[in-house]
Amino acid sequence: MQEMMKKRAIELLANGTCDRVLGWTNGDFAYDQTPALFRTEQELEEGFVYNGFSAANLSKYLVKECRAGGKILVFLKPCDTYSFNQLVAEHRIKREMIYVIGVACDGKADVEKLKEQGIDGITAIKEEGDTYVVSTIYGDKTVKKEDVLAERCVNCKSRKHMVYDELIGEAGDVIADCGRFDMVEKLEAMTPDERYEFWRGVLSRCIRCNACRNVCPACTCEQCIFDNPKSGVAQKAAANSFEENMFHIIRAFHVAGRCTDCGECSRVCPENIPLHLLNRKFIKDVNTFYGTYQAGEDPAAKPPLGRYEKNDIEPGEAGGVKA
Amino acid sequence: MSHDKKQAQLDEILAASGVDVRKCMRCGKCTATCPAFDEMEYHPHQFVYMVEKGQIDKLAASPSIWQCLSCFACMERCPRQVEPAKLIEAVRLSVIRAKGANHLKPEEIPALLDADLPQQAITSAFRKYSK
Amino acid sequence: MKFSYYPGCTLKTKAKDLDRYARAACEALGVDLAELPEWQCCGAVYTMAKDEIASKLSSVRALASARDLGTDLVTLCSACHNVIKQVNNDMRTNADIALRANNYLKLDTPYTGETNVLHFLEMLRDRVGFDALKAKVTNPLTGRKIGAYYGCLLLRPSKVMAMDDAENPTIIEDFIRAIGATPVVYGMRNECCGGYVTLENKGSAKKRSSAVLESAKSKGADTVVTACPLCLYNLKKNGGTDGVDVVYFTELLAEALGVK
Amino acid sequence: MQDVNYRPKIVAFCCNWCSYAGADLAGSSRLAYPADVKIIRVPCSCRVNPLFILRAFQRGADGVIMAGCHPGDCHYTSGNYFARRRMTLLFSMLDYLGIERERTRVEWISAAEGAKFSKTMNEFAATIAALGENKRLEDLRCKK
Amino acid sequence: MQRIGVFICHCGTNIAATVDVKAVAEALGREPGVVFSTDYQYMCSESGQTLMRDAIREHKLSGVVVCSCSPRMHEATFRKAAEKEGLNPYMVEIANIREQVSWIHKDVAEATEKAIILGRAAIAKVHLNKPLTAGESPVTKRALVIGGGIAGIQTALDIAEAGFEVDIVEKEPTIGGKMAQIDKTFPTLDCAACILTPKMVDVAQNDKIKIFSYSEVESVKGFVGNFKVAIRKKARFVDEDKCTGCGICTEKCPQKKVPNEFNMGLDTRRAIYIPFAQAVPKVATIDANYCTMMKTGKCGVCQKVCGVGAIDYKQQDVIVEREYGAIVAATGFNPMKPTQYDELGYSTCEDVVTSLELERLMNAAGPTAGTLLRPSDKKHPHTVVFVQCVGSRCDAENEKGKPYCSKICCMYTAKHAMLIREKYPDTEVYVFYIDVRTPGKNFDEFYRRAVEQYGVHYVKGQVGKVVEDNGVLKVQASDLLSGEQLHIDADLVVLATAVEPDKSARSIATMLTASMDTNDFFTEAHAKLRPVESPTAGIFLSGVCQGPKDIPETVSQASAAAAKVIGLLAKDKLTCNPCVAESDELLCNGCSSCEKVCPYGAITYADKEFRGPNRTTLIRRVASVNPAVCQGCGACTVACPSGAMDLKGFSNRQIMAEVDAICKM
Repeated sequence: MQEMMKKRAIELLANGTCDRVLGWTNGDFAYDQTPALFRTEQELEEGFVYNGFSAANLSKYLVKECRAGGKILVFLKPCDTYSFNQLVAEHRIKREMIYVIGVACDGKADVEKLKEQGIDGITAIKEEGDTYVVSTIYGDKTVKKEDVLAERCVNCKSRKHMVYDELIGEAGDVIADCGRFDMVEKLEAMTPDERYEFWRGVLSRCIRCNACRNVCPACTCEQCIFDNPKSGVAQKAAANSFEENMFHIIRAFHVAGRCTDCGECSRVCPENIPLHLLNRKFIKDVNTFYGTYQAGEDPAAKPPLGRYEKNDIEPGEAGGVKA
Repeated sequence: MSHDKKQAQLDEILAASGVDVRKCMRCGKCTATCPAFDEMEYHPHQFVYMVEKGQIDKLAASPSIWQCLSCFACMERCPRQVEPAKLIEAVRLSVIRAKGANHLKPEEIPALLDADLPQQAITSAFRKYSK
Repeated sequence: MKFSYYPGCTLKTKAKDLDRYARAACEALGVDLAELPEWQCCGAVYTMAKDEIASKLSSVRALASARDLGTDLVTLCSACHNVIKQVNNDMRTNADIALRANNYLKLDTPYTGETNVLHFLEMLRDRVGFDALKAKVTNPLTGRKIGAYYGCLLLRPSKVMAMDDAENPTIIEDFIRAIGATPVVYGMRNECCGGYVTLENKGSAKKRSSAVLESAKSKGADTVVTACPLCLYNLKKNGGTDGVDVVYFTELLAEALGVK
Repeated sequence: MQDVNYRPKIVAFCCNWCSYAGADLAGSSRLAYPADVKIIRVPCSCRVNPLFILRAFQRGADGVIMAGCHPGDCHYTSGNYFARRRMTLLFSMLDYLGIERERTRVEWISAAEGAKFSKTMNEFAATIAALGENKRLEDLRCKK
Repeated sequence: MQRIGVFICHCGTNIAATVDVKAVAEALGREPGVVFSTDYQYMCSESGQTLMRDAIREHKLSGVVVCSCSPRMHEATFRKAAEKEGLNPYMVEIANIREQVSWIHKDVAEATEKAIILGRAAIAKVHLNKPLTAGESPVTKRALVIGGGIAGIQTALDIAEAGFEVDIVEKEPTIGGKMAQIDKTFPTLDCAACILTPKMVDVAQNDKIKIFSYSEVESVKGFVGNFKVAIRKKARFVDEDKCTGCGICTEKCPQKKVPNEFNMGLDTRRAIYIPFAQAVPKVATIDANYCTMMKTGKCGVCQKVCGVGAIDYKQQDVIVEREYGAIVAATGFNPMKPTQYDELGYSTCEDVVTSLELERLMNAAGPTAGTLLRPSDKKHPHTVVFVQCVGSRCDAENEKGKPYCSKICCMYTAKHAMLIREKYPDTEVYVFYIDVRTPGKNFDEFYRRAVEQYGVHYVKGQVGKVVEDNGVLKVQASDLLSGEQLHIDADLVVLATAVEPDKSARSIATMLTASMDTNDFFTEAHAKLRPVESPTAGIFLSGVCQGPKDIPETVSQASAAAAKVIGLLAKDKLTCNPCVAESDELLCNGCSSCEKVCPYGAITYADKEFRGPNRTTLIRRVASVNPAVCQGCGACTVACPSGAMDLKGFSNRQIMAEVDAICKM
C-alpha cells in the first residue's frame, strides 16, 4: 500500500498534476507520525510512510496550503474525506487546487493498546489481513487488529470515500450500525448527578493545551475567540473547573452541525478525555430532532443550524430529565 | 352569625365549588336556559350574585337547592365559565353535611316509589339529598 | 375488538333491556364486551364539589381495573357514562383529587386517568363505524321516523364528555340512519327530562318530559330513543304524549341486526 | 446548607419586539414577579449567544431564561426559529453534562402577553429558588 | 474611560413612590466612570431634558444613562436631547426602572436594590458604547393596501390624493368589503351603498390607484421603504381588459344553484357572476368549483354569448412582483358563524339568522328585494327577537367565543330594531342585552329613540334556548330585572354574532412580520400614541384588522394610516437603524455560516487581499454587511464561530458587560 501510494505520488509530481504532496512521516518514534509535505521524489522516498500508525486527518492542513498556491496532492482516508468536504463547503479550501487520492483504511492501531498487550520498543508496523505485524527492538510480534484498534476506529462510521480523484485500495461502504452513539446513550441513561460526576471526572483532567482545537478540522478560525483578547472571553490555562466546561461546551457548540466525527480531538488529547462524546451528543441530537445529517457527506447540504422547520421541537421538550 | 364565621362559610362554598363568582357579567344566560326555573325561588344568576354577597344562609334555607336537576345546561352555556350549578351543589352539600339535615330520609322513600322507577333515580336522589 | 364493559346497577334491574340488546348486538357485530369483574355502582350522579372524594372511588376502581386489563372502557347508561367520564377527567387533570383518591384506594399502580372511556354509541361510531354497522343491518327500520333524545348527561359538560357538539349533536341521528330509519331533529333533544327530581316533584318532571315529547312529536317522530333509564322512565311515565314510543336505542339496534 | 438570605440571580434575555414589550405590559398592568429577575434587552432571541448564557452562569447566575416572539411571529421573520434550534441543542448539552436542566428555559411571549410574562417569571423564579445556588457552572473566581 | 452622567427619573410618583431615587443616584454616582449623578421629577419633560443637556455640556459627558420608564417609551426622546448637545445619540442607554421595577415591586428596599443593579448594567454597557452613525436607504414611492373594504378604499384614496401610487390587493372579485353588504348605516340611517359606491368608483377612476381584485399577497420581502411583494392574481377565467361587465354571461349561465355569498347564502347566483351591480371592477368571474365547463368540459355557454371574447377557460394564476415603500393592512373582519351556539338554533332553524344575514334580508338589492320576509316560508315575521353578544365577551377559557366586546352590535341592533318597527309597525321587536353600549356621537340618542319613539322592547337578559315548533320559534329567555323566565313565540331570531378578524390576517401578519394579539387582531405600535402603525416599520393598520370598530372610526383610522404612509413616502431617504451587523474582516473565515441565517440577504462575500506573514499578501474570502439592508436582528453574530460578526449597539462585549453587572452583587 505505502509503496503504491509513494509510486503514484512520484508520478503525479513528475507529470505536473501537483507540485507537492501532503502525507505522513515518522516522528521521533515509528508510532508517532506527523503530517508532512513532500516536494520531491527524494523527499517522498526518504520520508513518506503509510501504515497502521498513519492516523492524522490531513484535510485541515490544506487550509494553509491552499493559501500558498500551487497544486497539492493529498492522501485522505475515508473519515478524512468528510472533513475535506466540510472545508470545501465552508470555503476554507479550494477543491480545484487539490488532487485527492483516497486511500482505503480498515482502522488504525492505538499505541496505548499495543503497549497494554506488552508490545514495546516499536520500530515499524505492517498490516497482514486482520492482524498487525509489529516490529520491535525485541523482534516481530503479531496481534489481532481488533484487539488494538484505536477507539474511534472501533465505531468507524464509514469506509466509503465521500470525495476523491482517484482511489488506492478497495472502495468501502458506509457502516450504518456502527454503534458510535452507544456511549452517548449510556450517559443519557444516567442520572444528572452521575453524568455530572462523569464529566467532572474527565474534564477536570483538561490542561488547556488546546491540542483538541488545534487538530480539529472544523476549528480553522482565523483567530479563535478563546485566543482573542478583544472577544472578552479569551482564556489561557485552565484556572478552575468552569474554564474547561466553558471552553469545551462552546467549542462543541461552534462545531455543532459542522463536526464530521473524525475523532481527532480525542486521539490527540494527552489526558485521554473522550471529547468526541460531546460532539457525538450534538450529532445525535441533530439526527433525532432535525433528521439524519452527516456533516461532510454532501458539500451542498444546508447545515442543521443554518436552517429550520416551523414545527421544530421546543427546547423544553428536548432530551429527558432524569430525576 | 359573626363576620368571621360567615366568611368561613363563604370560603368553604367557593373552595368546594371551585367557582370564581367574580367572573359573572350578569348576562342571565344561566337563568334563561334553566329547565327548573319555575320550581325555584332563587334562580341560577341570583345564586351567583348572592354567593358573591355572602348570603349563603338565605340560599341554604331556600327550596331552590333541591330543585336543580344537575343537567349542566347553565354550566355548558355560561359564556364566562362561572358554572352556577357547582355553586348550587356546594350549598346543598353544606346543608346535608350538617348533622341531621338530610333533605331525604330513608323512611320517606317507600312512599315515593313506583314499580318502574329506576334505581338510578333513587341513588341520585340520595346523593343529592342526603349524606 | 375487545372492550371492558361497565353496565351499572340500573341495567341489572329496571333497565335490563338496555343491557340485553346491547350484548346481543355486540355479538352480531363481532364486538367482545367483557363485563368488568366486581364493578360497583357509580353513584348515578357526578358530584361536582372539589372536596368530594369518596363518591368518586367506585368509578376510579372501574377505571383502574379496565386499565389493568389493557382495554378501553365502554359504558352504556348515560348517567354511568357521565359519572365515569367526569371522574376520569378529574383523575387526569386535577392533581389534588387524583392524589386523595389514590391515597384512599392504595392500588398497586396509582390511577391517573389512563383509561379511555367510550360510550357505547362512541364505540359504534369510532370503532365499529356506522358504515360497517349499516352493512350488517339485516332488518333495516325503513320508514320509521325516530327522534334522538340525548338528554343532558350524554353530552354535557362538552369539554369533558368530548363526544359530540353538545348543542347540535349528530351521533344518534347518524346511528338512526345506519339502522335504516329516518332521524327526526327536534329542538328539545338535549334538554333535561326532569331527572331524579321526579322522585319528589312529579310536576317538574311532567313539564320537562312533556316538553321534550311534544317537541319530538311536532317534528313528526313516531319513536324517541334514549340511552338513559331515567329518561326512559320520565318520558314514559311523565311525558304523557300519545303516539310517541320511547325505547332504548339498543333495542332498535338489535332489531335492525335481526337479533331482537 | 442553604443560606437563609439566599436570593437567586436570574438573567432574562428578552427580545425587543415581543417579550421585552410583554415585560412592559406586565409592568403597566402591575403584574408582579420577583425582583430576582433582571432583564437584558436584545433585538431578537437569535442575538442570544450560548456564550452569554454560560457567561451568566459563570458569573454566578442561578437561572437563565430566554424569551422571544412566538414561532412564526418573529419581527425578523426567522430569528426565533434559529434561536430555538440553538437553545434546544445547548440545553440538551447542558443536561448531558449533568447541569440541572431546569436552570435554563425558553419561552415565547408576545407583546400582548403581559400576564404570561409575569406568570413565566414567577414560575421560573420559584423553580430556581427551589433548586438553590448554581454550583455546577459557576466560576468561583467571580464570587466576591 | 467614558465620562458618564446618570439621571434618575421620579416619573412623578410612578417611580419615586417605590424606588428611593436619591439612594439610586448616590449609589450609581460611585460607579467607575460616572462623573455626574442626579435625580429629577420628570426626565422626559422639557426641563428634565434641559437638565440632561446642561450636564452633558458642563461635565463633558461622553455617555449618558437614564434610569426611567421603558426604552420603548422615551429612548428616542433622550437620544434626541443628547444629540442636540452634540453627544452621539447612541451613547445614551436607558435602565428601565419603571415597568421592570417600581410598577411591579412593592418593597422599597428591594426595588431600590434592583434599580441600582439595572443602572449598573446600563453603565457597564455605556462604557463599551461607540458613537454610531445611521446610514440611509431609498424609498419606493408606492404603497400597497391589503384589503379593499371601506378601510382599504379610504386609505388608498387618501394616499392617491397626495400624489402617490397605491395598489389595492383584494381577494374577492370586487372591492367594497362588508360595507357593500350593509343596508343602512347608524346613526343616520343613510344607505350604505349610496355612500360607499361613489368611493368605489373614485378608486376605479383614479389613475394613481391600481386594483388587484381576486388577488392575494403571496410573499413579502424587504423592509420599510423597500418592500418587494409578490401578488397572486387568481385565474378568474375572464379577461379583465376585455370584459365590459355587460352581464349577458351571468344571465345565460345554466348553472343557477351556486350559493350567493354576497347575500350570505340566502339565495343563489350563477357559476359565472358579478357579485353585485356596482362591483368594481365590473368584471365577471367564473367560479371553477361550480362551472360545468370547468368540471366536465361540456357547456361553454358564457364563451358563446360573450360579445368581446373575454372568456378564457385556460387562464392561469399569475404572480406579479411589485415594489412598495409602505404596506397597509386593511384585512377586515367577518361576523362569526354561530354554529357553536346551537342552543340558539342557528344550525337547525332556518329562521334564526345572523345580523349580516338580516342586512341582506332588508336590503333592496337582497334576496327579498327589501321586503322583510323570513327565510323558511317567505312570510312576514310579526315577532322578532334579537340576541346580543353571541360569541362576544366570553371568558378567555371559553373555547367557543371571543373575550372582547365586538363594539358595533349594540348600535346595529338598535338600527335593525328601529327599521323593522318603522317599516312594519305591526311587528313586535325584543332585544335581549347584557349591557347596551353606545359611546359615540349621537349613539345613545339613537338607541333611546329605538326605545322611546319606536317602542322596541329592550330586555336585560339572555336567550337560553330556541326551539322551532310548527313554524314558531319558541324562545326561552331571562328577564333579569323582573326576575322572570320569558317564553316568547317568535317568527324570526337575529343573532348579533362576534366580529372576528378575517382568516387571512394571520398569514398576512406572518408575511409582514407584523405582530398580532391572541385574538388575531394586529397589534399597534403603541396602544394610545401610535394606533395606526404596526411595531414593524413601514406596516400600517387600517380598519377592523386592528380591533372592532364602526364605519366612521374605520374611515378615521384609514385616513390616519394614509397620513402616516404619506409622511413616509414623502421622504426621499430613510435613516437606517445604525445598530446593524458588522464583520471584522481580519477575523472572518469566509465560511458562509452567517449568510445562511440572514433573513434579508444583507451579507455578501468577496475575495480580498490581506497582508500575510513575511510581507506576502494573501487572498481571503470575507463577509461584508450591507447596512441599508441589515435590520439588526443579530442572527449572524451567533452563527459566526470566530466572533468576526458583531452587532453594533448590542455587541458581544456590551451584552456580556450587562450580564456581568447583573450577576455581580
